Amino acid sequence: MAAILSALLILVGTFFMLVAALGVVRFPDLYMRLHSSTKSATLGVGCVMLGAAIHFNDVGFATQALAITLFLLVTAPVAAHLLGRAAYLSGVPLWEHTLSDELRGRYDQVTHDLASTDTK
Amino acid sequence: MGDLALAVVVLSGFVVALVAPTVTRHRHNAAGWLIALLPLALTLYFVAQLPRLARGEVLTFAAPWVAELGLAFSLRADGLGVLFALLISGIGTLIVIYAGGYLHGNPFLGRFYAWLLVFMASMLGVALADNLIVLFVFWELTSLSSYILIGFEHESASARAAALQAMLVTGAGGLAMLAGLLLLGQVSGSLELSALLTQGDALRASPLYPAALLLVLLGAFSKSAQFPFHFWLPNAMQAPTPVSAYLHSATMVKAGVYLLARLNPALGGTDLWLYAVGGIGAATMLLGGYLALTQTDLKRLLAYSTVSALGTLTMLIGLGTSLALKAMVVFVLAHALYKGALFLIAGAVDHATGTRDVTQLGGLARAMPITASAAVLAALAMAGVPPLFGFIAKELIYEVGLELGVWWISAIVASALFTVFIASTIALGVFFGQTRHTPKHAHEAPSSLWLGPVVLAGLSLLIGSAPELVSAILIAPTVAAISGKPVAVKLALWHGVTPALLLSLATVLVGIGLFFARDALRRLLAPLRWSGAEQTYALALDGLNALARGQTRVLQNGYLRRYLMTIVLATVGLTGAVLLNQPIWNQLSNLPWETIWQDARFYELGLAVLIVLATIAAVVSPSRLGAVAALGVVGYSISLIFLAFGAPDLAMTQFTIESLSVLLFVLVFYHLPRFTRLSTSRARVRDAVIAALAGGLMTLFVLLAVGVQFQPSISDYFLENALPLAHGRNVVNVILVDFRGLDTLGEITVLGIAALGAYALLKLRREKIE
Amino acid sequence: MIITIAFGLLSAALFLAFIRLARGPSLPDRVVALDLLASLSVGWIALYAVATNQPIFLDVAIVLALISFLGTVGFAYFIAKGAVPWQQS
Amino acid sequence: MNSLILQTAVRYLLPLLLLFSVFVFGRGHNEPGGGFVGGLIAAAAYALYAIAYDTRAARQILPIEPRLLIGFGLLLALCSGMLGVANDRPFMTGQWYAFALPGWGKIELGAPLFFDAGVYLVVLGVSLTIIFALAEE
Repeated sequence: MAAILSALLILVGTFFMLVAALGVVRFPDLYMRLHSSTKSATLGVGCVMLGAAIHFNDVGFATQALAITLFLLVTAPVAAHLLGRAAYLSGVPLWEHTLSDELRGRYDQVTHDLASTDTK
Repeated sequence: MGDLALAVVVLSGFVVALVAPTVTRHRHNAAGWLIALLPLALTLYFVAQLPRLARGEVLTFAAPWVAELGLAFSLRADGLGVLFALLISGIGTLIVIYAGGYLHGNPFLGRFYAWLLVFMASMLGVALADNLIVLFVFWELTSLSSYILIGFEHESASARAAALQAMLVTGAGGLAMLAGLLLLGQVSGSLELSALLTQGDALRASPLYPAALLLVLLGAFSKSAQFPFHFWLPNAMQAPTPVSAYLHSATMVKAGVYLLARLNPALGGTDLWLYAVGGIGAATMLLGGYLALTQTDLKRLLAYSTVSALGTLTMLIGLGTSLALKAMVVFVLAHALYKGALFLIAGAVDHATGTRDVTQLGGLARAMPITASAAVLAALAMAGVPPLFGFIAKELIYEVGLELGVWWISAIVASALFTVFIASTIALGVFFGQTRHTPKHAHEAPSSLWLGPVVLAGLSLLIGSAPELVSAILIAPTVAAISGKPVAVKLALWHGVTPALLLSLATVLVGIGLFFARDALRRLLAPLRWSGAEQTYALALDGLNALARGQTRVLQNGYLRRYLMTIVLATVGLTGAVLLNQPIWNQLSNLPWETIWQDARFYELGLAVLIVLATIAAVVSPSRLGAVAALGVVGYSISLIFLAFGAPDLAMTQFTIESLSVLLFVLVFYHLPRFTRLSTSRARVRDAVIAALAGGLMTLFVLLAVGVQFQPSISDYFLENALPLAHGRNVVNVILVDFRGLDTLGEITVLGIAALGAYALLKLRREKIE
Repeated sequence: MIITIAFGLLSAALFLAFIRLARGPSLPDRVVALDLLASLSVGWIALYAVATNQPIFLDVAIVLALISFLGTVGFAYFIAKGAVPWQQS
Repeated sequence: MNSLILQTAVRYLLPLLLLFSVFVFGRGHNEPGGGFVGGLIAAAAYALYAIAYDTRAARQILPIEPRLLIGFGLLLALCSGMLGVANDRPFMTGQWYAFALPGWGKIELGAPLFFDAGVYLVVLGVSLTIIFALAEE
């Protein structure tokens, strides 16, 4: 029973990783790729880690697997945020068919304050 | 241990040298007389040893140092050694006293004495050394002290140039001699001269003989100013007169002659020895004499005549007959006495009148009676007129010449003619004839300045009239030492009317005749000046400088890329050359290729392909940071491969290093100026080729390394002993920290130094900006 | 059997990420690809640990998970400093 | 970089990383790990802190000057080597002292561990010296 579950989890996890890679390749602009790379890859790794934990069914290694997932959950979003912010501020263009860019004109790079209405 | 006194004698000079500057500072005037006590004591010690030597005894001293290399501080005083030791310490005493007067008031007198004593001690070392290496060390010390003494007036550029020239020529010769001595040591099996001299036949027969002989001759000829290395001696006249008298006529320049005499029993007797040593000696004899004719400066005149005398000595050793060796020993003593005296007189004249130009000097006898009388005596000895000791020496040389044949005798007579001409120039020209106006009014030199010449000239007269005084206790043991077998020596002033006597009479008369026609002679010979050797020396030096400049411009041109390229190319070239003549092809072919393919899992191959693609991306990528990202991929894939081959430690370290280096790259690129011009396509192709070469070599290495089987597999040892000995299951870390701890200690020290270096450079850069 | 399929998918994912890295018009795109590759490596290690039944490898995965963050942050720091205005390469 | 999110993340990550680095170093003798990796992880932690805040702040939380770390590390490594000499054994031979700790059972402390600590400090010192020097402007 446990073997099947862990195998299943590993397969699902790897599948999500593949989806993440596909997303990063297929998406038209940087910001969408960030979504796919962060969320889907972390989910994939999480599943694989869960599968591994079940496969080894040892408390010590289970905590390790859990710790890895936790670390990824903490670091991946922060990294994505930083990257997106830096890219946006340094002028990486959005996809031409973007419907709305709520940040444009509201963030003053010099004073670093974010206004809630359009200041320009 | 042997006679400890011998060692004390040799090393005492160094000890007193340390004290000399302070003594001079406190007792400036009496310093000369005080310090002269040491060489005087040494002379008395050697004189006291003469009876023991006459009985055939030999003094020895040995302090073993590195037995395996055959190195030992061993000294040996036999007839030859003591003769030179007497010359060195005897004349040394007079020179030290003379220097006191000559350099009176000079602020650096203390330093002068120190180096003079260092020279004396090292010269004694050369004369008494038994171990070849000890001889070489002292030999180089004499060159060093001569360099400093020649350049004593360090303000004058010509003195410095002359000192450098002397140092380079004798130093280079010394180096060649070291190679020769080591060869001799190799062939004879021992570095001790006493043992080496018994191996004569083995040495002469060995194939290395010509090479060893030529190398040793290089050293001897450069030190004794033989042709073509003679040019440094006349230039060394820039030195103060006591140095010229002591080093460059009586002792140092005779070191080469001493070495040849010392090695004669072992190396002498072959045709090569005859032609090389005899031939060069004869050539130098003639060249020295000839070049002296046109000189007008008193000291250069004497210097060239010394070159000629050294040539005669070398020729005599080259001839090797027992008569020639006897003549050589007698001439060594005679020459030291009269040449030393003449040099000191030249100094006294220079000191008194302010000029050394022979054409401006004349009629000084009335103003300097004592110096004049010593000069006449010394000049007569030089010309070889009885009853002076110089006459006996010349008679013997004439007999050798007559015995050997017309060519040798005519060469000897010609050089004797030149010598007589020079002697008369000094004695008659300078001290008699009409007095001329000189920059300083001529006055009698102080006592310290005429004591030396008088003693030396007096000795010349004394030994000349009673040769048996020295023949038994000094000359005989020396000749025995040189020829390797006891030789009876009977010297006499009068041999009856012999062809040699008539010849020498004729030479003296013609010589004086030449003197009176000196002006015509100088005009005639002036255009025929020959200074080829010196020009080649100058050319060689300029060539060396040009080479150094060119090489620095090529290798150190400031471009980091160029340094990297040179390093990589050198590595690839050298290792490639070594590898190519190894049987690498069959080593590669019998690698277990099939098994490698079988157990290679597809995802490992995937990683391999990823690495190749990422490398290409890194090379092709236009932006530097894109390349850094691609390198990151390569790093991560390699870490995964480490993991796949069961090295978690390594994988961990590689991952961390990878991230840190990405960070460092980013920080560095942030500071680097924007590269406006990316490298031209030609440069990229060149870099690609170099990179391919280096990569190919590394792959070859890895493949070959895989093939190598370590018989006693070290890893088994570590695996078994990791737990019991080092209490650790992680073998990798145990090795790093315990078994190979010393290596790690070295590595972290290197790391620390590298970090400090980087920190300093970065700090430097920041200061430059502010 | 499952492991082989998983590794197959994972290798494909690695290549796709690499394609983005090679093609990525701007530097941030390449950094995203690199970050994804780091996460995929963590997955790879976990998968390898399961494949060879060596749980010890998970330690390496922890190190990688923590440290790969540093690389991405470093790049972001660089881009944020405005040193590299967006360039269409 | 003055991104608040990064600074808060780093404020929690730093102790975690340091703990992990000491943990990796501590068990280095028996499981994968050791002074070298430990030092690198600690260096990465401080580098992260230096990026999130600035090098001056990072220097404050580091007890001593990175360059001194190199010196201490080398000294520690050397002394642990001299321990062998103290027991008149050749330099660098490992000396092991086993003693029982209440509640933890028998643990063994040995010279190589101090040597490894020396390596840890040197690696940390080296990396931080270079990173801080680079990131100073």
